[in-house]
Amino acid sequence: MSEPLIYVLDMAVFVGIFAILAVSLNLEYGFTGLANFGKVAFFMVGAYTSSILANMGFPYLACITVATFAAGFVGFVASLPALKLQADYLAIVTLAFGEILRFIFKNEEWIAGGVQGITVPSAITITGVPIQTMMLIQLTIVYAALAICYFIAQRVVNSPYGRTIRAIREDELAAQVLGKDVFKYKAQMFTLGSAMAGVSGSLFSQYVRFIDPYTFEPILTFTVWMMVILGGPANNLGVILGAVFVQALERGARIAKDYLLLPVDPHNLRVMIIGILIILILMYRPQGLFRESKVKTPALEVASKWKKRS
Amino acid sequence: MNSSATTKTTAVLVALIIVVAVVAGVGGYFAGQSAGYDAGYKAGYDKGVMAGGAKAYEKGKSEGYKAGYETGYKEGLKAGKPKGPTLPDKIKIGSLMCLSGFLGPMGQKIKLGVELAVKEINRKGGIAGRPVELIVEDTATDPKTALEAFKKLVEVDGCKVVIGPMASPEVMAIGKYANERKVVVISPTATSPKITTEFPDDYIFRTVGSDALQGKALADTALKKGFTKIATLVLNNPYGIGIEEKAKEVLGDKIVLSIRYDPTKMDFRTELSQIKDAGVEAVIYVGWYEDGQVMFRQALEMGLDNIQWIAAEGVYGEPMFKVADAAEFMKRAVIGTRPIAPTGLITYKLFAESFKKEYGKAPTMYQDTAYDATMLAALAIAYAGQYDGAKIKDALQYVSQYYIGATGHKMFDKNGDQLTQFYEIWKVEKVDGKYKFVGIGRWP
Amino acid sequence: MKYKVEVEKVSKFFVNPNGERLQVLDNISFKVYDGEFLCFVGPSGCGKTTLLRIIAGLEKPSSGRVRVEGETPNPKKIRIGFVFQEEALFPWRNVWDNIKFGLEVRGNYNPKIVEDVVRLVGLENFKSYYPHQLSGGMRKRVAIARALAVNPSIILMDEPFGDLDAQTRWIMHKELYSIHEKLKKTTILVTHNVEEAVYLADRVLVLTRRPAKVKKEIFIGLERPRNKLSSQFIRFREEIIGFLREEVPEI
Amino acid sequence: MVVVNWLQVLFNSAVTGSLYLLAAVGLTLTYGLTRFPNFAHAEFMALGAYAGYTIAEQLKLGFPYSFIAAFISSAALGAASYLLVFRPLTHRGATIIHLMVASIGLDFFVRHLIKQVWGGEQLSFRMVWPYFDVGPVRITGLWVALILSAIVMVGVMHIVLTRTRLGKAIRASANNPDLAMASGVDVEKIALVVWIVGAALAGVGGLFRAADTRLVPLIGWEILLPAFAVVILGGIGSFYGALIAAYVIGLAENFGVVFLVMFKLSTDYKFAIAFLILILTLILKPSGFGRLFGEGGKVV
Repeated sequence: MSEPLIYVLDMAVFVGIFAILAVSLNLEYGFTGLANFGKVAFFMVGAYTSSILANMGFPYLACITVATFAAGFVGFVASLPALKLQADYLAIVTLAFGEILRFIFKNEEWIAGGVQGITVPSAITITGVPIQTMMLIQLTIVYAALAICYFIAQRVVNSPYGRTIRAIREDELAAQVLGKDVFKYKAQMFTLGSAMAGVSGSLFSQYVRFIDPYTFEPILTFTVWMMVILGGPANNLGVILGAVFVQALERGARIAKDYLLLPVDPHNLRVMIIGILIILILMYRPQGLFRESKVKTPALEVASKWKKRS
Repeated sequence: MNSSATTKTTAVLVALIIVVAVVAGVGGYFAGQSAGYDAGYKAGYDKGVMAGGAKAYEKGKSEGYKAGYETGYKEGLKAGKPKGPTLPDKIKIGSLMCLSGFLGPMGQKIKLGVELAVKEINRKGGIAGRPVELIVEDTATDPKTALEAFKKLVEVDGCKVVIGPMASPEVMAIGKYANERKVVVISPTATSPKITTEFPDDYIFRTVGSDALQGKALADTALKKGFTKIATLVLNNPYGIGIEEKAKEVLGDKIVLSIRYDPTKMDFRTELSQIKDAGVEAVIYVGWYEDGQVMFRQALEMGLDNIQWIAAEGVYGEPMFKVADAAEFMKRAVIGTRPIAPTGLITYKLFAESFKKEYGKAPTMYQDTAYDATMLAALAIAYAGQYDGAKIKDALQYVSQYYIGATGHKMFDKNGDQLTQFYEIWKVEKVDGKYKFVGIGRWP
Repeated sequence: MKYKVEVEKVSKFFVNPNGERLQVLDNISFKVYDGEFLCFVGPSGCGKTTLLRIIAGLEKPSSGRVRVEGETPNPKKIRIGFVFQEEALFPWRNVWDNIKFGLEVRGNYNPKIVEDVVRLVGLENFKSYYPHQLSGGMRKRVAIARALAVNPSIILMDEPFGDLDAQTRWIMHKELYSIHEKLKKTTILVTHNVEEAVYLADRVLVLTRRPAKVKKEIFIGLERPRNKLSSQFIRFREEIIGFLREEVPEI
Repeated sequence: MVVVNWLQVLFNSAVTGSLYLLAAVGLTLTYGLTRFPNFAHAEFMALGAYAGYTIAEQLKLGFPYSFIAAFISSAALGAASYLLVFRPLTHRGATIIHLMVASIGLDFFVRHLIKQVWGGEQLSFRMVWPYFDVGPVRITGLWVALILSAIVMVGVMHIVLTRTRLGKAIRASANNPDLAMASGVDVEKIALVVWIVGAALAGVGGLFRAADTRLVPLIGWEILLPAFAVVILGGIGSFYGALIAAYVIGLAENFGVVFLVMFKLSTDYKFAIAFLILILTLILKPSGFGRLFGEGGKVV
């Protein structure tokens, strides 16, 4: 029998996985102003690391932990040369970096099956449980991870540290003059963002249970960018809603096409709408559908004073 | 007696015999088909040979066969007797196709094969009187999207049978979920041997042979021709690599140069120069129309038509002739293999006619396997008598033993793979200014 | 006395990466006399450069208005000599060709004009050199010559000597002083080097932190050429630094 | 032992390089002028290719006409992109990142519009080009046409850039828009001209790519990153830098294939060669050839 509920749960899982990516990109772009166009690379590192370990028989917690650190490490290493570059160069370099990494996973069969992809054994197998229950377990794991990432992101951006990275975003030179080691802050945010992408990748591989290089094309990065731009950069809740919106639009188009007769292919239409929407939002409401969240800390007063003075 | 009279008599005879012979379910289909064949044969033989016209005999045979085939389907589909819970009023069949992304161009074509089958089924009155509704979803040539689309078909639309997905990685991605949710998946194109090892004995079927077989067919063809210095030139994807690995296994150190290429790169000049300079006698080539057209044209331009090319089925089909240079190159230098039915191809001819009538053009690669997959699904539903994944799966195993489709016998082994797969060895000829494919042998 | 430049209630907003409006200039008004040498000093990143670009017509103010010789500034119509902070020469053009570019664009190239400015900045022997063959100080001379060649109504300089070593900067200060004495062009110079401002300017405007306002106006009533070591000079310098320190305590 | 016909590889490199040059010229000029990498440039190529296809194959008017169609349609798209999307965004104070993201949005829109109009199926030109041997080198008419087009384009651009006031203004604006503006150049007008010319050349490049291979909606996107590699290596905004870089990358890719095959690696890595050059240039020498050769006083 059909179970629309499962489909909704499935969507919720994907929203969760993408929301983590969106939050991580938000840390990099929204708060620190880094144009990472290679987000998918770190997602991919997380997914592959986790899958390889799972195939070697490691428990899931170990997989996701190592995946997180692996993606964070790759992010850190990549950030060392990349972050010295200006925004447009950084974008192109990260995009090319993601593609090179994908080529390696694609062509080196010994790593993880090359073009054949790699299946991922399920970490949690409970026999005799209905699929709905399994879905709920998956959902719980994903949303627990999202909650942790969200919590970390909120803590980071609402701390004095977060104030500094926003200052870097606003005016790198001024921050530098104030004695902040801009590069160090950027590298830390990039590493943190990459590690979160690794978490997301690990969850993804465990949920889909099969990954191959074709999953990690640059389009995935741009999907996450759309979530951030639509949701409102520098607003963690906003970008999560952005993730909901983009996923809902994608699945909505799939279902709508069975009921509507359009002269246009709904898939084309969906992407065209997103394209136009991005341009319109950047033109008329560049703060996104949701504004930048205000700093919320005990040091709020100090911060707002500082803001006013600057 | 003239031949048209013979034909008429035959048809009447066939119809009579079928009405008598039809039993329920697939029995009806099978009986109808064989009865038609017998009737045609008999009538043709009796009347035609007696009248001394071998032509009339041939015609009678084919007419009779056609009539039997038609009626067999009709009866087979109609006779699905509801057992236990009845079939729903509308039977939904899902289909996952790569309508966009890398395989998008191919998916757009293959979809037509599925749609043709559904149209025919509905024209014949649907499955046990119930119309079939086809729901096609785009997978964007991406495993993640395929899984998402598959879930939509299963959970929102409630499909228990899904035709597709096309690419092997997509099948790999949805396999586990299909088994969990007991949904029958019949892929018309996924050829990776990994599917067999990953999903044995379950809900994953395919109407196309595994690459392992064709790799062997290609390698044997090269051996038979006595080549000792061979290059492989394959798509860098599961299809190309699956065949390449098998061919390497068979040919060993006779392979002196191996090139895997990215089909989106499309600038193959230097790869081809390499092959030219390596001085090989033959090239084992695995590609699709999309890159094959370009590859063959550039190969002709580079003057590689003086060595033997042995190609897999990916480049078998009329679209290859759209590019004049590619067609000319194929005529000069290419032979190849492709999966065929072991007993001749009148069913294919019938399929091709129907296809041409519907779309105004000749069918191309995998549209036939897609058609067969859909027909098999419909017959299995009819035979199962209820819309239930597990029942349909068992029914599918059973009906496949009797089904002769556009691509011949489609018997599944216990893994859901083709039990027997024969390959035709083809070449290209130019007749009256038109290129066409000609069979020159068979494997095994 | 005639005003060469009038800046009235100019404010400027930018949109930051998140679409938030970022105010850099807050209601700035001042006037510049013909032939005056005016300096802006202010904390880094306070918007000095933006202000200069608005006066040059390279950017538009969000509100308020600017008049140069009574007209809205537009580099196509009003000739403006702009000396950029970073090195701004076309690398494929030699000294001569770089200097003549502005004239070429306006279609009134005259070798004599170029010859004059080349002599003025002392580059007679380097006419056919390419920028990469010149020292930093000489490149600045080319940039100044290029700005002067179009016979501009005003000269705008954006921290022109920031990237020079102390000694070369010294020399350039003297050069600039003598050029100004000779031509009496209205000049606006942006700097964060207080000494530079006191040495060159008739008047110094101290700007606040972002969003920038005019904090203080100081007339430098010293005789020229000025002695950087005289006690009055140092007093002016310390006074301005004192104002700046109020803005940026870290100084 | 692998035997290599190096002359052929050299010639192949010239073909690849010429294609990359056509694709990258507009990209580098618009990048220099409007100061952001325009990802929608991919669709300038795609639209030119599809427009050319319609003229040559559906209306059967022949290749020269499709050449013109590609030129005009892409030019129109370039003008529209600049006037309707990027200029308004710039006026509203959009950042580089905003402009990049907007260009991706535009890219998505145009690509799917193309897909809607012409369908996703692969299309191919039916033209047959003559081929012949010159010594050990195999040459075809199309490749000659491609290389000739690139040479003619370079010649015309060179004369325009060095002899005309417009050209000098273009070159100056692409190198340093602020300086050009302060010198009295109407940079916005120049920008419009550059967007039109750059897009038109990309359209011609796309047409050649389509005629040489085949047509799919992704045709432009496939060579966008190599084109970026050309732009970066050549120095942003530098026509002459791009000229050198295009052939350098053409050489690197084609010779790279030879070595990849020798070392039994997938020729898939061919793309990675261009990307690697791109990354190394940005990290080691962000000004690219523009500065490298600019120090000789000639290039940029």
